[in-house]
Amino acid sequence: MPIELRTITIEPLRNNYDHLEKRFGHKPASRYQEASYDIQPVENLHYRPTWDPDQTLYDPTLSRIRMRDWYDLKDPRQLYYGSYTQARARQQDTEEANFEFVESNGLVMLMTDALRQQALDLLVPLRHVAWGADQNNMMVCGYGYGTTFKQPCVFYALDQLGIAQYLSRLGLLLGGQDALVAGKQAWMEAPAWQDMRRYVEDVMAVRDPVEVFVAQDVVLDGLLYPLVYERLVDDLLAVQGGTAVSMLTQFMTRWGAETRRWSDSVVKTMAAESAENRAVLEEWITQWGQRAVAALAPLARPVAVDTTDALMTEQIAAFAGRAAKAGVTIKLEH
Amino acid sequence: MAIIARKPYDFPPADSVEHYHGDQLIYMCWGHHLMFAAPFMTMASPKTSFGEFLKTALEPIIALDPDAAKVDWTKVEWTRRGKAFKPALDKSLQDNGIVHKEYLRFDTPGLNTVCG
Amino acid sequence: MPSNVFLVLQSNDDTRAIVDAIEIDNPKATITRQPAMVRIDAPNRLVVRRETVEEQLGNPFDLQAMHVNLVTLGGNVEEDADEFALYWDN
Amino acid sequence: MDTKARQPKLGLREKYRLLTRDLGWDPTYQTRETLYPYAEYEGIKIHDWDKWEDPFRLTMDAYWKYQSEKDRKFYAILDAHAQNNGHLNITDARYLSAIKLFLQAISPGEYTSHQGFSRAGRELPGVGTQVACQMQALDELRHAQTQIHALSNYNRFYNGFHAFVQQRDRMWYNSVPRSFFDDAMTGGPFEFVVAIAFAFEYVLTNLLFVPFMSGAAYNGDMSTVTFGFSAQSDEARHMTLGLESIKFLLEQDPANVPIVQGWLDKWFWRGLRLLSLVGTMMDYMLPKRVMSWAEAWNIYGEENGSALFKDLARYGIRKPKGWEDASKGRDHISHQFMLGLYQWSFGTAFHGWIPTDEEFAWLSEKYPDTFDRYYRPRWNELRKLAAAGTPFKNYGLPMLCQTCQLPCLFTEPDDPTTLCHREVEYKGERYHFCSSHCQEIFDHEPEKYVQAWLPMNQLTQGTSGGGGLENWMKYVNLVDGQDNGDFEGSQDQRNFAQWKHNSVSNQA
Repeated sequence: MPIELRTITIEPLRNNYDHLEKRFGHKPASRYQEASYDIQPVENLHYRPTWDPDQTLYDPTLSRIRMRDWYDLKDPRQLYYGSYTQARARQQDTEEANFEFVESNGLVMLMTDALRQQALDLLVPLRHVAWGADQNNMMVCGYGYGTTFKQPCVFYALDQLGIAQYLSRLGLLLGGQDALVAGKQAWMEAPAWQDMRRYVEDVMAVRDPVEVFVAQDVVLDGLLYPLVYERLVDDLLAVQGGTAVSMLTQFMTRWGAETRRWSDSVVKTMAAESAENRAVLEEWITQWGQRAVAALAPLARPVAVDTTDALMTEQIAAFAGRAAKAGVTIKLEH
Repeated sequence: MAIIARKPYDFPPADSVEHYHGDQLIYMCWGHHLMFAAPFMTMASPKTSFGEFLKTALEPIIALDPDAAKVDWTKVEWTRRGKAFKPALDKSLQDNGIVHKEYLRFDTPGLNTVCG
Repeated sequence: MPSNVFLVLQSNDDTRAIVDAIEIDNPKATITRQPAMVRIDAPNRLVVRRETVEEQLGNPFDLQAMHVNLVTLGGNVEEDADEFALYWDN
Repeated sequence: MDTKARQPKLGLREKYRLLTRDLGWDPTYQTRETLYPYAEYEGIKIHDWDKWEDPFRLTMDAYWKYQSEKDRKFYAILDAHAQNNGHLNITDARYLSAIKLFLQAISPGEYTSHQGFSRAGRELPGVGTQVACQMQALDELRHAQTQIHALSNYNRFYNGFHAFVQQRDRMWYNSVPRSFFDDAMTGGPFEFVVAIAFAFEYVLTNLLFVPFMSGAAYNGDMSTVTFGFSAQSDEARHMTLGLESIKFLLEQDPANVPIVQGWLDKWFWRGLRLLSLVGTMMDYMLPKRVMSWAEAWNIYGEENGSALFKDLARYGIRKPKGWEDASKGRDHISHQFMLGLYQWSFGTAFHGWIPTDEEFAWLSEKYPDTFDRYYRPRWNELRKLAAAGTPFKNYGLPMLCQTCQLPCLFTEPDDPTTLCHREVEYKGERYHFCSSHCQEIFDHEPEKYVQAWLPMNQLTQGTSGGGGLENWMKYVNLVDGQDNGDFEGSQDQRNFAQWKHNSVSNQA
């Protein structure tokens, strides 16, 4: 005889909220869908902004990119707040364990001064790049349209704050407070960093939220993360005895790979929407891409030395390949 | 006082009279009759006579109050813009000077069955 | 007349030691237990000391972990690794 | 080379400074004005952003750790609630009216806050302030999402929840919270932070959440208690951001004081008007009561507010202008509001009802000076009409306040028998208000409030579905006969009784 554990079975009146049934039919929706779709106000906005009366409070025309439905831009990772913090807490645990391991085993002492200096020169000023990326993504989240597009950007922004903090801790661990001072000085004054700083400041001056997303997340981070964390740190520094550094940047390596899946998919959907969108994306990715390549090469040179040019060519090809998969043809020079 | 904004800031009201297809809004408040939680918003053509307006737009909605049937419109005390007001029942709203979004309060002394 | 600062915590096993510690360190505090929460009022100043919580708990405790069970507070906040304080300046 | 020996160990404060403040820099390729274009026009003068104090010093690693812990707990309880028909544990399905109103009116406000803090987190050019605003932006997204998740299960079994998204933009009473948050967001970044983080979160949020969550606990609604407490655990941070922002602005320049005072006057009153919804939930909608609105106002408004403003007096800040009128309205607003909701319940996506005798007794005990004298006679009349089979439905559209957008249903501060009314003429148009303070808010920025999308004034233009009640109901996704009307005889009432019965008997 079967045993009924539930006290009663009640037939629900409906499976979900009206707006989700309209989009996805009468089946129960996922937590991601419930948390994201249609939750931004759309109509009957009350007042014009005093900070810019030409705009409406939620204004899809701030961008040159046009979408019939901005909710087409979904996040393949399906992150909403709950799943986002769970994922980052796990990664944070690993990263914390890595810091702990490097510190308690004195791994930093095993590196040569020269190697340690190389790592500091490359990585410490990047904490300012990360802070720029944080602000740029807050801009996209604040002024973009449609929650499925904007929500990943607030996650991205705070991730970049986390990364800036890991890079600061890395600097403190490898070179103490002086390393942070030196890193900031390089960021402000060293010729090798000036194209990069100009890039970041120029992106911060852009007020088209999708262009900011493209210039920062797609282009700059799309080139920077594979180049710096996968090639310069994990390959080049690691083989010279810098495994410790590679452990301390593991969060960034994995995070870069994870977020590229999202940003690539956004570009793909936008490009597939219309020829006009594709043309705008091509223009942005080419222009910003060219500048990003020029800004990154001098940072790679002290670590990659003779192989810098080959490395840049390889990275450009990989980047253009990803863009092509997303439906955007670009050609960058090095 | 004027708004502080980064650029010229001037937008039309969302409920100006041209949105009402020839009609206008009139707000009506029955003094000391708080069974009706708030003043009413009514709508009528400015050419309607005041008496006709009371009959068609106001009487049906105040009928729920036990005092409604006892109201004698000729004895009602009217207030407009804080001052006593004597509307002519046979003249149009317009000719009574009642503009779009005018607020009129009427008191019926002696009638206070529920909210004494 | 001093103004009261206050702290409201969820009432559960995690906060038992915190409330006990507050009672020890703040003799003037009044503790009111309500359904699902505990309210603590004190004239002008209230302090949660990490050391006292740890003694009550028998384990290390990070004051930032208190946020998980915090419902609300009133007063200026001052927090470092050893102490979480609420105060009014008047 | 031993770096550890060379470097002194960093204190928590110093380390936090290096991990946040030190990330910023002075731009040279672009001007500060280009990168932070909205930072100055409000007239607020900041001389030194470094003077900003962050009391909690939360870094992202700790943020992820603690927030994920909270969310793990939250979703575990939510899953259990759904699996065990937790909705049958509530005291009565009538209770759900409060929760429906919450999802329709308050949760969208959480999302709007998320948007506003995202903008403030980008526009305010001080790293410490930016980081605090950014974390709050993320938290507010969390609140919107946990609320939608928590109430999703009720939506499956009860009416009135299903169209909260459409109703956010279209339902008449939701224009009260919508215009509130739109107002804050269309102000500059400083006004936004003062409005939401200080006036709303610090001065008023305790009145909203704490009694409301206790109410949920009293009424067996574990899922609301859980999202409520979970959200509240972030509030301590938000309230502190609010208080620190105010102190920072006041300390930076004496010229900021009158600007801030003006914002406090405005936002205290706007917030209070918004919260009159909550007073009504507390006094009328909870089958099992926690405390009255009057008691909550005494504790969280009067007592705590007085302590706060005493503390701020040294900066030259006084209590908000509307404070006295708020106290005078304490014993009236919930009754006036509920009487309105009852007579307009054909147009609300939750149920209204007439209180029971037992509830009358509670109300007259909690409001000895006002209930029996002013409100019981009206309820008695409504009862008489309902008993006669002609329940009182007020089909007259209410006049709305141009500023707060509530029906003008509140009485004069010193005369509870006369509806309060103020009016002004501006550029040839007439505008009406529920109170002196709402009129004053309009007078300061008439260019803003003339744009207000007043639902009743739109309905009569035929823009809300094409005119007529039936079209309007379609426009707001209101299912007539299910979502609205009297709780007595509703589908929610019948279903709940049936399911509850089945769960303790051997049927089905």
